[in-house]
Amino acid sequence: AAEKPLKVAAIYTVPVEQQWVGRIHKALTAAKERGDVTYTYSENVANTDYERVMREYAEAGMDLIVGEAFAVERAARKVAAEYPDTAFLMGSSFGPAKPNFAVFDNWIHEPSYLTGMIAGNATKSNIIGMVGGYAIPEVNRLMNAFMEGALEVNPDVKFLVTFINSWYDPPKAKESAFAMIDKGADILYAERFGVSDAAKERGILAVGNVIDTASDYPGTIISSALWHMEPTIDRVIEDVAGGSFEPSDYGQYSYMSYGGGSFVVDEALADAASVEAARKVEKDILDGLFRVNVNDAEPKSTM
Amino acid sequence: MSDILDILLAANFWAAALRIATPLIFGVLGALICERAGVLNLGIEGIFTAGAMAGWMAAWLGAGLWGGVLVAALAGAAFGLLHAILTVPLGLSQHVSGIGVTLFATSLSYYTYRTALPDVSSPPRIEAFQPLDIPILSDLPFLGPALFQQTALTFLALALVVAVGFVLYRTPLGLAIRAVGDNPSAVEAQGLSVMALRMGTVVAGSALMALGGAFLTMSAFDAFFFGMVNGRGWICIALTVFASWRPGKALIGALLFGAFDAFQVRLQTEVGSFVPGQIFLMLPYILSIAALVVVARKADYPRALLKPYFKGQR
Amino acid sequence: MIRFEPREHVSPLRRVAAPVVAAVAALAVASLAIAAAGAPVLEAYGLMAKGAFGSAFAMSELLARATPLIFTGLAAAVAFRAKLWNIGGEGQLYAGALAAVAVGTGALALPGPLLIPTVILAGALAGGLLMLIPALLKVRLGADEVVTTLLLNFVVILFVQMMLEGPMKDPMGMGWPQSEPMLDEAMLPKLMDRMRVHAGLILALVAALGVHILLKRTVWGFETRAVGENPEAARHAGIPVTATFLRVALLSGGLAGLAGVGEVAGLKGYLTADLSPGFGYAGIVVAMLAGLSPVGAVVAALFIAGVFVGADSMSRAIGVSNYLADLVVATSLICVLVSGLFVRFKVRIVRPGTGRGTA
Amino acid sequence: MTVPEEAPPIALSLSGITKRFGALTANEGVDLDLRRGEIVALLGENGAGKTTLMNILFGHYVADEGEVRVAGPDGTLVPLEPGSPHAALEAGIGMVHQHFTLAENLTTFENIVLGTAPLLSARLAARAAREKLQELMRRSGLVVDLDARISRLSVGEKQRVEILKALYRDARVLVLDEPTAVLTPQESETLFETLKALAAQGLAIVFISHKLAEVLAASDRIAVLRLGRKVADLPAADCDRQTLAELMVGHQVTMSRREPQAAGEVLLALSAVTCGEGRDTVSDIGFELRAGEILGIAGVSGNGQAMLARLLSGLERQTSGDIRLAGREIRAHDAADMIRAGVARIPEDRHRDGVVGAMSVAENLVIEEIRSSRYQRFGFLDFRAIADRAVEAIASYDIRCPGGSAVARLLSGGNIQKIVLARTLDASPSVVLAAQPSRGLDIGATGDVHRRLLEARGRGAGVILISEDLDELFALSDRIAVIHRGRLSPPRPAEELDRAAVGLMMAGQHTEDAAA
Ligand SMILES: Nc1ncnc2c1ncn2[C@@H]1O[C@H](COP(=O)(O)OP(=O)(O)OP(=O)(O)O)[C@@H](O)[C@H]1O
Ligand SMILES: Nc1ncnc2c1ncn2[C@@H]1O[C@H](COP(=O)(O)OP(=O)(O)OP(=O)(O)O)[C@@H](O)[C@H]1O
Ligand SMILES: [Mg+2]
Ligand SMILES: [Mg+2]
Repeated sequence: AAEKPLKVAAIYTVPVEQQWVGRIHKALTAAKERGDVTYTYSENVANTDYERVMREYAEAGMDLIVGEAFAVERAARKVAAEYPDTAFLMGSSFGPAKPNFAVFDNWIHEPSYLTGMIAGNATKSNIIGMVGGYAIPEVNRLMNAFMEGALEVNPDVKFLVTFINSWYDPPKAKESAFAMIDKGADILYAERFGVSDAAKERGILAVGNVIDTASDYPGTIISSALWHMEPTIDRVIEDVAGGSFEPSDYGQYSYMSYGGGSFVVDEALADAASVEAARKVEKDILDGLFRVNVNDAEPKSTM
Repeated sequence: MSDILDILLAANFWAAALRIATPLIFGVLGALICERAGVLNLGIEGIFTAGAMAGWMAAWLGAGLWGGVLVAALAGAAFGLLHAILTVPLGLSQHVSGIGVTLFATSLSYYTYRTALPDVSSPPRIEAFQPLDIPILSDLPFLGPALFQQTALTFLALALVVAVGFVLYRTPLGLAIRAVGDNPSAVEAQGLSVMALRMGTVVAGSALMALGGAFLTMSAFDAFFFGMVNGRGWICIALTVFASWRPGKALIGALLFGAFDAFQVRLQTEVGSFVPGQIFLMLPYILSIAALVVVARKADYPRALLKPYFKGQR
Repeated sequence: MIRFEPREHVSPLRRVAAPVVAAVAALAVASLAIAAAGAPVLEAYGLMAKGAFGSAFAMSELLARATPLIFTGLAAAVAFRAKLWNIGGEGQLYAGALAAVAVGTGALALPGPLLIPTVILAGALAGGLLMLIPALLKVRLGADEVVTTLLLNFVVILFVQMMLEGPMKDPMGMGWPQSEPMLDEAMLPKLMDRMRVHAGLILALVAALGVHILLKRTVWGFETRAVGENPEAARHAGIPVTATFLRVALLSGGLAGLAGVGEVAGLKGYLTADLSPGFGYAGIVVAMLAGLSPVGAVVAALFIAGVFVGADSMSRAIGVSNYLADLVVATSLICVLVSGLFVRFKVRIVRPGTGRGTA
Repeated sequence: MTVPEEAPPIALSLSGITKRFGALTANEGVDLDLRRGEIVALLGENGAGKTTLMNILFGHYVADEGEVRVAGPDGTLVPLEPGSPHAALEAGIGMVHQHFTLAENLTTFENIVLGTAPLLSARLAARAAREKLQELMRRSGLVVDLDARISRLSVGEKQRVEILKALYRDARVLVLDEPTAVLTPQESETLFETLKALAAQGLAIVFISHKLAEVLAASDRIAVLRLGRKVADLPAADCDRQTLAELMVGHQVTMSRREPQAAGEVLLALSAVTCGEGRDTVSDIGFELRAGEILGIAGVSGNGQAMLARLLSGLERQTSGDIRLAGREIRAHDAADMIRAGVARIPEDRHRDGVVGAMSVAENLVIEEIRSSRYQRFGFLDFRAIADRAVEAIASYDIRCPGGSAVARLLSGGNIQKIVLARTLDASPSVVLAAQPSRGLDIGATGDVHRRLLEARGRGAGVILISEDLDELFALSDRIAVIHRGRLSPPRPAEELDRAAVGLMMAGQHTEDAAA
């Protein structure tokens, strides 16, 4: 632990239960418990209020402000520029900006591809259902990687894609999932809360995303693509504390090679051959021999 | 075309429609009796949230599922009482009091949840209501599969439609509620208390609304999320008018809405690639407006709706 | 038994004292919530005041937040005067924002001085025309406007999402559903350097004054009040009831549309589907707190904005959940509503059986 | 007359009742006793405090001073709990309010049994209740359709339901506040017969009315209120119209007389006009209205006169037929057109159609002309002109109110009617349409209305007077036509008709037979 903990604040536009934000929250909470940082946060901050909250934290003398600039890019960058002594690490689809605006994102398309391979092999009906929140790049790219992985091992597989237009409507996500099961899907890609519940209730399999929910749905989650924010957070804390912080793209720390993304598979549910195939590709990725495509286009149903 | 027919003819589709309709049935019944007594309750969206949170929280703390349902109803009743006090004896604007109650109930629920559970990164789960397998009903063709996927709360909602209908049309209490929403002085002149009737009805109606919220966290799902009510309360307000303040029509309206929604979800996977998804999401709302326009002519408003009543005031 | 008797005279002292008592009561209620979270109560209130008025920045934030509330408050006040229950401010706000963005991102090649008025006009027109739909459904087909305006909110927001993912999507937005940024010449000027408060505030104040004059001093306002209070008598007296409803609808929707214009052209510069945290609904509260008075709406909007901004800032400073801010706004609202009643009425508690009232 | 041993026991006693509304004292030290089997009439000007007194009796209001006592089952007088209609009902007091207290969305039966069974009982005891009601209807002669929705009933039927409500609860005291204001003469007669029969069975009855004829005919005793105080309490046999009128207003009352006058050219002509469908419509009617005449239209309400008034007010359009105003054809007209064409319209329901209650007296005085250059410039109101107009009208029409800025809703019915008169008649209209213009008004106010209508006639206006009150019709009209089931008889000079003939025509007898 550092002798004087870094003052860190986070600003989330959704509650911390949301998977994406939950990972940042978890990493920062861990850093706080280690004594490296003091950590406060504001959740569910409306876009209109985002700029004010940023300024308030900056005025309060934070060393590092973590957040998501996705819908407030302009304002966030402007505020950052006005507080050059504070480091900003913001989730963003754009690049970093001088003097102090670093960016990150959940680049877990690699493990998503691997889960796609598992799912492609595991489906018997050759129909996979995918329920997403909104069709934004962060979601699209993971879905596309997953679909590519599945098609790689099983060209006959078809996808059903639905967006529920909400980050938070588990009952609705569950209904969408039921609809897909009724249409023949036997594996669900669980981008939202609620999808795995439908899978569990109907006794089919689901693929996890971002967080590990296997213990909540025993016998349901065949494989998951996990995001770990710790490498990113630990890195930025180190940079800021050490005075070496640069406005750079921290996105790479979400890659598997940095431990920011990981692939897990339930070997009791998946057959050995497909696990082996996925593990092989995983190794190629880690060795830099295989690159998963990044495709931000909105995925569409293929049946 | 045949795809669409396939969708509509599947028992699973109707099961989904009924499931989606369940919270709306609770909500619309609650809104309906409040309005029958002359009080518009726009607190519904917040009361849904409070019911969802309180019911779930109670169950999570070990009160059991039915204990949770009871707690949800009590929470709804408490916020209903607040709305009732503001609008009945105090005679404040029903619109503004309702929106105030929504704001209050929502923020209090969120604040309580977060203060009680500051460090969750994944919402805690409870063991939710499971679909019932009812011996004879479940074996019926078509109806069986549609019904046997439902939990006890859905059956409770259906029973409440009958119960509310019975109370409204077959009991002295229902008579008084219908009268007080039309002409409070008629009720007063017959020696009944307008205030007690209206307040009691608003409290009871709000308890029903809260059950709709409880359904979301204890049956449709097994955890509480911020924002998970997602406008369902407002839809109940619309459905109430659509239903011309009748419980039977309320059931039909809620089912239709559920069917639109279930259909929309299924259609999105069918034709989703050609048409923007939002078109389907808009469908239930637009069709509700259209339906309203069709029934509007015949709509028979509670004449005293929105009008505060002060004893002995001209 | 409790009885309310209207006061013949409302003393100025009572008028001033009531909101103060209400604010104190609201804070007392809120202190329970603060204490429940284990935070220091007294310190919290100092921080709350600081968060709302403690600095130029705080004031600017307060004013910036009050701006849309003034517009939506006026929108509700105008409509409610005619007993046209427009609950659709939220949707009209988005319609106004959408139109402002459609015009302001370069669709029209207008010189700067013309562009801003065009943006404003487009936003107002979009909001107004949107409100015309439920108004027409009401006067022509008898469809209840509470329901139609409420439902249209959902339709409009979905429509906005559709546009933002489709034709109006920013090609440079990395796939995010957001519009292209407005041209700099189309943006409302800022009122203070480095602060967010913008010329939309001036527009809102002018609008409030305009609506005040319109309602109080013109034939139009006279007719609006008459139709609102008694449409039968108004029609009998030769006032064009339908035309009045439609005019009111246009104006009300237009004002809500301006709230959207202010948010995109004054603050954000581009449109996303989560532009408004419920300003449309809050407008109803503003209008009713103000007793449907346009000038009162300005005060009420400032009050609500101040409570929110202050409480939000305070929740961060003392480290309790920031859901506290909405809670404080809600309790304040309820307390102010109740206190207003005590200004206008005497409360007598009548013990059954005695027939005598005690004040 | 007063033999103590024979006087029936007291059923109800009010003593020293005082009630204030702010600065206004509505009742002051009023004493009133009511005996079993007695019919007492309560008289007084509009605003004298009659309704207030009855509302105190029934528990709607709580008196500031004084006490209400009712005879218990054993005949001893016990104090009645103030402010509780429930207690009043329990004590056997039934009240028929000035404004109906019926839920329109319920049936007759439901309205009657409302509140009679414990709320939380599982079912309505419908069978027994119906039997009791059938018996009641037979005994009292008050027959109504128990399963009809109230909204479908005529006012007369509603009145019967109100009385049945009280009788169903075994009332021993029955209070009726202006029960005949909206009834036809026939209906009133029937009502009083019923009341007399009920009184004979021991019911104590107190009723309020402005119609002196029926008060004298129906009551045993007459109490008069003036400015909140009781100024007289006399056996009916000792009273006559003139004394009663003087007791009420405090000075002598003279009624205007219609002087003979030659009618001028045709101002308004209807031929074969049909309007509306269903109940209360007019079909194929025609008449001519001339300058300087009053054309009375008699009829039982609900026979189309409301529609005729709405048609001529510009609120409805004819489906067929011709309307000519000063020779010009009128077709797609609205209220504003009629005002511009010089038609003064006095609506039947002055509270609903006549004034915007929440607006001020001044605003209500100018509402019809608000767009004229007299009251606005470039769309901006001329407040000075509006205020001046109010001062002038308040003075010349003797509108009793605190001033032009007073809220119209708080005025008494008579004063509200004066606002309507002032705004319509001061514009020197060529045609005046007066629908039930004196309904609910006291003698003084009625006299004012009559005088104004006669003045308009004298000025050369043509007046259409729609009324159910035959006295009024015969006192004012030059010619009278009768409307029945939407059809209008040919108008005939009033001198050629008598009350009996018109009464029969109103009841649907053929015009020729009746006139013969
Ligand atoms: N009491 C009322 N409450 C609410 N809305 C009303 C009421 N009365 C009328 N309206 C609304 O006003 C509409 C217009 O009425 P109407 O067409 O009769 O007015 P008008 O004065 O003839 O207008 P215009 O001549 O300009 O068309 C009605 O269709 C109805 O929707
Ligand atoms: N609730 C009230 N608040 C204020 N003033 C009232 C109220 N009720 C009655 N008044 C006033 O008290 C006076 C007596 O009214 P009341 O209704 O008893 O008269 P009334 O004799 O019944 O007249 P009418 O013949 O017109 O029915 C009037 O001046 C009236 O304006
Ligand atoms: Mg009276
Ligand atoms: Mg018209």
